[in-house]
Amino acid sequence: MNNKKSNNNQLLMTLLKGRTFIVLVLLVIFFTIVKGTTFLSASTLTMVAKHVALYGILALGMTFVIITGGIDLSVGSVVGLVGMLAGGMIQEGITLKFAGVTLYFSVPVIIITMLVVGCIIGAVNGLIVTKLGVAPFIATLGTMYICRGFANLRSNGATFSDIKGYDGLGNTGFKILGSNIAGIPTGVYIFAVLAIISVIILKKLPFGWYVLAVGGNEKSARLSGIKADKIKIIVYMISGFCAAWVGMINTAQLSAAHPASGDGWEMNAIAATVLGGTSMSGGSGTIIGTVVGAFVIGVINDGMTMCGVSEFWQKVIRGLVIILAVVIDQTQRNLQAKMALQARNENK
Amino acid sequence: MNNKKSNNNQLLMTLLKGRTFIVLVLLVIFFTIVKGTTFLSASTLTMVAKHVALYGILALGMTFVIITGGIDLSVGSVVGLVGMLAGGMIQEGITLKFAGVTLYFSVPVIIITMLVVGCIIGAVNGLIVTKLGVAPFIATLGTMYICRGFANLRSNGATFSDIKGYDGLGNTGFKILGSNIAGIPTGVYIFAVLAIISVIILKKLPFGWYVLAVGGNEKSARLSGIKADKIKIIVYMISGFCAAWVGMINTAQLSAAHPASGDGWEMNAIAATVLGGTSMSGGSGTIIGTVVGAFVIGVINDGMTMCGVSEFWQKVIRGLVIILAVVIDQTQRNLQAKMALQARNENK
Amino acid sequence: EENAELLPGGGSKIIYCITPSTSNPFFNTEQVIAKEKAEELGYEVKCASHDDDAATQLELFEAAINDGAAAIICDNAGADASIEAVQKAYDAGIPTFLIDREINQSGLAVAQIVADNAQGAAAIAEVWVEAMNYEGKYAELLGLESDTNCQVRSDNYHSVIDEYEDLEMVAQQSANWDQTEAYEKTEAILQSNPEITGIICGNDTMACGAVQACLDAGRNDIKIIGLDGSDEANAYIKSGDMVGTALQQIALITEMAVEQADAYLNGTAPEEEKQLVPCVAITADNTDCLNAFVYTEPEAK
Amino acid sequence: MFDDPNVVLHCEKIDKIYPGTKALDQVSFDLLKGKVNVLIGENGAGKSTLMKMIAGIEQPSAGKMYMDGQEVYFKDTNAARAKGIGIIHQELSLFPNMTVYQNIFMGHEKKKGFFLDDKAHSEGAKKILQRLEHEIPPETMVGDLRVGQQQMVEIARNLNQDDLRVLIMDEPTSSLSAAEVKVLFKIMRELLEAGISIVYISHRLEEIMEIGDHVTILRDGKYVADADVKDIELSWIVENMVGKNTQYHRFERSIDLSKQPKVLEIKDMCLPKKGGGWTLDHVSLDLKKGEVLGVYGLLGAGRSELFECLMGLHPEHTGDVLYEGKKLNIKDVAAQIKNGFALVPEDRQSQGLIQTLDIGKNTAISSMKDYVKGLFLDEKAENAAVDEQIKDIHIKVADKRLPILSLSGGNQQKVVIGKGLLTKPKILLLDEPSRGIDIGAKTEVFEIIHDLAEKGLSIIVISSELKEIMAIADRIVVLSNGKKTGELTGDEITEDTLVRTSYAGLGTGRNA
Ligand SMILES: Nc1ncnc2c1ncn2[C@@H]1O[C@H](COP(=O)(O)OP(=O)(O)OP(=O)(O)O)[C@@H](O)[C@H]1O
Ligand SMILES: Nc1ncnc2c1ncn2[C@@H]1O[C@H](COP(=O)(O)OP(=O)(O)OP(=O)(O)O)[C@@H](O)[C@H]1O
Ligand SMILES: O[C@@H]1[C@H](O)[C@H](O)CO[C@H]1O
Ligand SMILES: [Mg+2]
Ligand SMILES: [Mg+2]
Repeated sequence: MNNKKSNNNQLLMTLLKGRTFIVLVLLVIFFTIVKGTTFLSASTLTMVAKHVALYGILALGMTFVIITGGIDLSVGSVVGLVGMLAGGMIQEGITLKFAGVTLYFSVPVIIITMLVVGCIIGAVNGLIVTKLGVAPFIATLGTMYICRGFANLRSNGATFSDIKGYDGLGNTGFKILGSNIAGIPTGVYIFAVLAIISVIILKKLPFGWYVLAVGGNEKSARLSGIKADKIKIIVYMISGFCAAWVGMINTAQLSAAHPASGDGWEMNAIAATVLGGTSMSGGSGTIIGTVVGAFVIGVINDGMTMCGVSEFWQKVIRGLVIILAVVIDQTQRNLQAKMALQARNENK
Repeated sequence: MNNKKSNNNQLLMTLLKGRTFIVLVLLVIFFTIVKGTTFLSASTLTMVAKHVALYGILALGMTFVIITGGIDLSVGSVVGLVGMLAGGMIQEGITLKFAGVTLYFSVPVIIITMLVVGCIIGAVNGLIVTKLGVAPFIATLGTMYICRGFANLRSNGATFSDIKGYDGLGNTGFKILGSNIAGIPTGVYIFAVLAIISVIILKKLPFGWYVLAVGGNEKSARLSGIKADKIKIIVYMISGFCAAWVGMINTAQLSAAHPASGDGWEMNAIAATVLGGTSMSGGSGTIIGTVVGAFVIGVINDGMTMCGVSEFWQKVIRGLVIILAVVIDQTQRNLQAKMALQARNENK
Repeated sequence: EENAELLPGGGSKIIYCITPSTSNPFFNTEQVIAKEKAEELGYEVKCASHDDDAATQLELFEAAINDGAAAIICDNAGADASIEAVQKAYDAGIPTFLIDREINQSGLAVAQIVADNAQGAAAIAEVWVEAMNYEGKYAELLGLESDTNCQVRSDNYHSVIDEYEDLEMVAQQSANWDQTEAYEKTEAILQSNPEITGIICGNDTMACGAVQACLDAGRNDIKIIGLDGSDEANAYIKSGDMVGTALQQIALITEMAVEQADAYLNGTAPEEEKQLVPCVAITADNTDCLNAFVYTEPEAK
Repeated sequence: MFDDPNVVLHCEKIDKIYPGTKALDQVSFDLLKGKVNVLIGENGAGKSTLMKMIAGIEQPSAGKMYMDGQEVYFKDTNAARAKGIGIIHQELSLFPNMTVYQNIFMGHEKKKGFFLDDKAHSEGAKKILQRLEHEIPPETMVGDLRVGQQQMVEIARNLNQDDLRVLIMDEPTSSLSAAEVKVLFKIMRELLEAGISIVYISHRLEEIMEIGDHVTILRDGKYVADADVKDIELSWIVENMVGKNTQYHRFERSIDLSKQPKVLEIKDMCLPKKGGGWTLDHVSLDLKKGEVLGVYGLLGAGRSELFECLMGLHPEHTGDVLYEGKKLNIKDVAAQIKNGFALVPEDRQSQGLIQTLDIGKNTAISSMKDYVKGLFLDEKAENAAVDEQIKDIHIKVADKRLPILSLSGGNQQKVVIGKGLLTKPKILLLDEPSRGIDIGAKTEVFEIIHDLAEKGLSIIVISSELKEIMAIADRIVVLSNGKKTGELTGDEITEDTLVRTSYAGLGTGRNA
């Protein structure tokens, strides 16, 4: 057997597996050439990572949802709602009218409460999709409006500003979610941890198999004893959970909660997920891909801003890159499949 | 055979076929009770129809796209882009630098040009979906950004105002698209005509059945000799064509072209389509249903405004209605299927 | 006879207050004040938001006309794109009172009571130029570029700033009036142009985002201004993180609009259609005078 | 009560009512221990439904089930599986997006602590596949496998269960080759030895005589008869299934084919395989007017691809196709339909039907253009054509506006044939037209084929079933591994030659 050829093929295969990663590398090289080495500096990269973290985290949850063949349009609104609820809990506490007391909560309690809120909204999405049989696009479009409405109703449209709590009330420290730890933004840590957990869930736990199975062939999954409805509900909960993190990080970064926050972010999350190779028709996708996809979007956004590209051209270029990256991904995927087949035939 | 029972069943069946229509009637009754008979006045209904026409026309095109199993997120941006191009053509004409002349076009020429533009954008969507194999959601998300970018670039963000042309230039009369003819808004006529044409296309031309077939089972459709790619490209062209009409009507109504026009309208169009019973997974849908769905959204919007419901509660209610209407539709559909099956067995 | 020229209104005692989305406190104030004031004067008030979509605005106007509104108070969705809506109301005999933003047509609205954006921008730019010590590099965050106020403010900032040769703009980006976007864009600009010492922002929402980004980057040397006079911006001015803002006295403006509407419906038209309400430059010196878009003169306190 | 040691599971008067249908009507059934329990009956007799009750996929409307003398109730598949009941579904229920080992272990994953133990999965899968004599690399994506291999994976999934007591096999051989069926039978015998009881459902009667121990016959949701295989003959089964004896008879032709002109010539048709080699390797054949040409071969021999090339689905093929002596420029399906070709594809559900359209539209969709008057569809003309077609080939429909899925499998197949015929083809290509339909429907389909040929239509039929192809075809071409390895007429057509030539194209690597 021709060993060298086989080695070459391996190399090519590895490269091909990196699909979107190549796009990312090309983008970085491009911006480095245009902007000079500032673009490759640690601080720029940290900044990009910080921005990426926001829709990257959304995209992690979205990946699970899209793998099951669903979609979650509500995440942007959940970001806004959670921000408002967290902001409100810190600034105003929760007043129990009947008892005449106002309760202030410590930051860990607030964080946990918000994550629970995210999960509950996700569960509602999941229930509407599974039990009421509404198409995911419509179900989450509905909850998108509803959550945005409630985000605004929380303060009647007002912003909670200067969110830092009061030492006397024992609710300070929320800002940590939006600041740096050892020079690296907290959001980036959270993104990293959530990404690792996601990889483990998808690759190392039976649940991950079930997610792929439900997306690949729901009927077979049911016949294999997998509770498809339960799996779907959980993926929407994961998505809501991720959105809750983003809602808090965003609020902490701005030190302010604005009810319109997160508007339209679902599209960034979906784009990142699909750029990362997750198929919109369900059944396949990887977390690493999604992370790379999120970075592609982040690098374009920040790169263009740093190059002074106008808002309008940014829109055009973003659209082109989304389409091109998916086309490249697809072409490479086909090539890869072809090579796999070839390898199989040669081994016969 | 029990004749009476069978008659009862027929009645129930007819009612069930009206599905969303029932929701619409209930809404109208509700608002009439709350608002008094002003809501049922000819002028209010004309107004509602005028408002419905805009996303109703978008929804017509969307229905074709969704029946084939696709989606078109770009329509809102096409509305904006077409508006800017039409506005620009009237206000500034087209300057041929090399010849040193500026050409002004008559309104019919402008209308036709805009419709061609809509079709071209649709064709691009269709080509990206079919020839490059990009998922419709992503392909049209990309063109959505691109079109919005170009809409802004056309005037660098500025608005074309007071669009009425100059008698001397022979380009007056555009306003007719946005005014009334015999007391009824032109948009409503256009909506009606396009709806009728759509019904004919979907039910009376082979093309319509090909659309339904491609959405029902693409592979079978291909093997039946249907050129699925061609059909898909055409449905996106229809969608672009409809969006171009809306872009022009909107511009004419406002006598101004604003580059942000149409932002987010795709969601209204999709909601109307799905409320009308078109399935997001393709293969089934009717134009009548879509028209009724568009009216449901229109009645809610205008009804709530006239009842003084706040912006935020409107969001919440809109979300709830979307989900509920789809649930009702689905429940009735299941019931109907069950009854059809029963009827078949009784006839045996 | 003068009365004969007045628009009669739609017959009801309903005043419609149509504004951009009230998730911006600025517009929320408009609706709150309009409601308070008009109810006090015996009107029913219906508030609605056009979300900066001119088509939606037209729909809302039509709903108001259908509803027989007595008058419409509106913060519009675009100087050109809104003319048609106001025209519609005019044709239906309903008086419109524009607040905050003007339209490029006179004779349609009964009143256009707007904050003097040009004056305000210039005034706060003066403050900023001084704070910059007449030199240095700076960046500008624009609002939504299709919004007229965006251009007016930018032009007037520059009418002042461009007089000084040593002030050099090295980056200009749109953040679409949005806080998160302003935050991220500022971070990106700080990366590519760390030498900047000032940022001028088209409104306070963006200024707040920029302030937070600078604080997070440890850059409290950067001089930032905004425009609006929101309480959030005011807090940053107090803490010294922001140089200043120009208050658009929107509470006052809205009150004027309601009062003029009431007077108009009772037979007295305002003398002038265009009424400019001056902006007040808010700096560390007068932060205490500002609350909820209401400016209380220091001596009155 | 019911603790007969020879019975693993007893069903007592089971009813299953679907909205409007009684799929099972008071069916009692003994599942004998350590035996191959054959279940047989026409399409829609209720075989799969009964098995769904036993496997916990659905629950009976009435009636009880007993195991080990105790009443059992399976509220889902997990409950049945806990009692050691496994099922190989009639329709493949695999995950094409996942690997072979993931498919095999789905639902009973091996774990190390919290985490999946993929090494154990991979090794386990390898072992099971070895046993099935299909050494597919466990990391391969199932979607990349041939249907036959997928069927093996489906089987492997069930062998993987440790505490297996009952294995239900619902038509496991419908897409297996003769050699693969042999392997399967070997495994079944091993399972029996290990004390596992098997339920076996198939429409291939010869198989039943070979592997079955005890036969139970269902008709119209009711129990009809049961007997030990050793006591009965094929004709007994057929009689009980349909109520009358219908063996295939060889169709007699009234036209003298030797005098008929050639309508179709295929010369050196080649289709490269993705990644090297040939799916079709210089295949030449011809077809006479009014002839029924059979194409026999093993699974994956390239028969379907031959049809696909003729229909313009593989523009990359080489070689000439001549219609009545004129070379055809094969562009796409639409053009080929115009050229007089019609295809009835092998997979009815995924390639033949449009499930969202009604019976009438499914029949008319290919020939829709013929009913256009001016710009519009002339519904009268369309209905007339459809009605005539329905009558011509005896499709049993109450109302052509009913959903297509309301028809039985056999009638669905007739609709697909009718759709092809409405395009007024000169050449009809039938790919496994009898797959998955019962013996009554099969006979009808063959009669239709015969009648059409008598009327002068030229037909090519692919079939994997020897008896069928021998009964229907005037001449048989055998493909093996993409090559034409035989062409048989008249007395040359024997089971023996057919089987031998079908292996002739395989290299020495595979044993016949
Ligand atoms: N989910 C369902 N809803 C309604 N009717 C059903 C359903 N499943 C099966 N049936 C009906 O029940 C009857 C029995 O079907 P079943 O699948 O058990 O037949 P079968 O003997 O396995 O046939 P085949 O040989 O074609 O596999 C048929 O009339 C079928 O149409
Ligand atoms: N999409 C594909 N990609 C790669 N190889 C394929 C593809 N489709 C078919 N093949 C290969 O082509 C060969 C011929 O397959 P084909 O389906 O024509 O066989 P067949 O004789 O019709 O068998 P049957 O219909 O009984 O399954 C097989 O080796 C198969 O694996
Ligand atoms: O004047 C308003 C406010 O500045 C707001 O923040 C954005 O829109 C402008 O028109
Ligand atoms: Mg069956
Ligand atoms: Mg085949």
